[in-house]
Amino acid sequence: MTLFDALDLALAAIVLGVAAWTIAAREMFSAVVGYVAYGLLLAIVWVRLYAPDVALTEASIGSGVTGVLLVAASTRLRRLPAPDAPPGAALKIAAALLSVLVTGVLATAVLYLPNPAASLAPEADRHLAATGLGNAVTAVLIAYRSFDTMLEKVVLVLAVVGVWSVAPERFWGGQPAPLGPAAPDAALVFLARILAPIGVVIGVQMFWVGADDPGGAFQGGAILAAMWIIVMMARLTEPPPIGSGWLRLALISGPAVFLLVGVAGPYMAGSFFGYPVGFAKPLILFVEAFMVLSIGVTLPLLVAGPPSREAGQ
Amino acid sequence: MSASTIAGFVGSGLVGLGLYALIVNPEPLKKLLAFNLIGSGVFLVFGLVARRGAVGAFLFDPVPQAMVITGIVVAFAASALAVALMLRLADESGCIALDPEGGTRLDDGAEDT
Amino acid sequence: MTVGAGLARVLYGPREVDRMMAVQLLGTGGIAALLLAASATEVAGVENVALGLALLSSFASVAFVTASAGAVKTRQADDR
Amino acid sequence: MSLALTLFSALAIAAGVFFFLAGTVALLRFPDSLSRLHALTKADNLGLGLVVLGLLPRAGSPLAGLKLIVLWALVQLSSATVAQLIGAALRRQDVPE
Repeated sequence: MTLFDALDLALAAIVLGVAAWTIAAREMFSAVVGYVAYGLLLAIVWVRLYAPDVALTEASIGSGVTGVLLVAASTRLRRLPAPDAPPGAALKIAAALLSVLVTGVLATAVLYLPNPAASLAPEADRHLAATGLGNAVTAVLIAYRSFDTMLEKVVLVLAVVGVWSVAPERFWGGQPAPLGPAAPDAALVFLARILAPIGVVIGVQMFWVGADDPGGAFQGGAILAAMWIIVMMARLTEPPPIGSGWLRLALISGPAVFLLVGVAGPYMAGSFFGYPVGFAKPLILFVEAFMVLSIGVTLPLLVAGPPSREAGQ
Repeated sequence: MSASTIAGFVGSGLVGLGLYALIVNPEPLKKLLAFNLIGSGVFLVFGLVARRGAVGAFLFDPVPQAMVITGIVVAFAASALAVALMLRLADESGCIALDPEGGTRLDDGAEDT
Repeated sequence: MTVGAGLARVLYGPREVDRMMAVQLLGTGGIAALLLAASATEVAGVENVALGLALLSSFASVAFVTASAGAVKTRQADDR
Repeated sequence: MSLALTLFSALAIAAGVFFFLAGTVALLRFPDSLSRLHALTKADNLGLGLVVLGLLPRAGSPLAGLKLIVLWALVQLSSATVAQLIGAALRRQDVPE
């Protein structure tokens, strides 16, 4: 057993421990704090799996933005009494047995995965030069499986529509509730003023290097989203009214541009969602740029929630 | 035992933990958290598959990794929708229980019409 | 070297009190562990991941503080 | 890389890790929240700073080194402000109760 094995085992134990503590925590607030810590640890696990792209996505969306969403929801629900219907001991035991069973089956499956493992890595690499990209994960996302990724962007837009449609009728077209306190701390305002511009630069850089290095549209967009959320928490700007035209345009720009390029594929490259040879990389970056924009707009809107007041109030 | 196998076991353990919490915990927000735990467990097993796809000079198989990235984003979208529904339900009923019979209500439960 | 990184992440602070501080420490500790592990195992491009982590861990801390401030205010409003 | 540089890098990293450890122990052992906060900021800034310093000679290119320094500066900024925010939150919580 080497040093790395010991560290990996320790990391695994901590991840499981933090996860267990998260679900055991009585207060929702502590549970969410535990969840964010868990997400940070998970990012390290992903790096150990040689998946820095996933590590970034997990840290930004899986832990950061989801954490903010949950903590905001828990503060809003705190006034209400907790449901007082703890499940009986029989149900607990049954649930525990079921969980142990599922875990056991999965762990066995992990041990008996086919050997040698199936892999598309050589296949993905063979065509990498044709896309002009250096990061195989980005190539899979935007080129090989571009249709999936486009539909996934549509799912994001649908989620925003779903969240908005939960609002009461009279607030339609209005503004979501503010994210921060009425009188934010001066230090918070300072941080938002300094951090947001730096964060925007880093987010854009992350999208740009995503062509060749770990990074990409999702990660860059998520960082832009986080920066917008910080600025809204410091009350330097308010969540926009959902009726505004530029907002809706930014929301759909990602999937729309993607779809347009895809539909233009038969004329440019001879196939639906095909990229012309030699011009693939600029086109991919063009599509990605709009994806960054629409992710950077979508995620904060999902966190801000449905409109709860009329516009301009 | 390699780092990736350990991650696979952690993934299966997380699915189990999340499943238990999902069934046992009555609060919807905690159910959502548990659901996210299950999700990340599944993603980790995917991560193991990606790492096992390392052949020759390649350190990982990019296809499962790309799927995990889209998966994380979709999971977030679903969570956001769930939170919105939960908050609206709480506004309407003054109660955060999913079961309409169970749970205590606030007396001044905000009637929102 | 990596032992140290491991220790830094193993000793994840107290769980009863001041969880926000624990997350902050875990954030910076995580960044350090990430950098060290990366230089030991040579995963490419980890500086980017660390940069993202640095931005986001501070982001999460800010969110917690803001939320807890809001919670205190509603509690005071309820008491009145 | 010369021997002196290697030695320097190892020393700096070891010192950084020591500060992290000290900070963690302090977070566990110190009696009240404000002194824990004090300990935390030391661990944050000195610990990460020394680790970054130690990794600088190992950075492959000047650009990678610059990124490390930017990273450290970013953590400096945000940890200082977050400490301020946590302190303010502590005071708010102490006053009413």
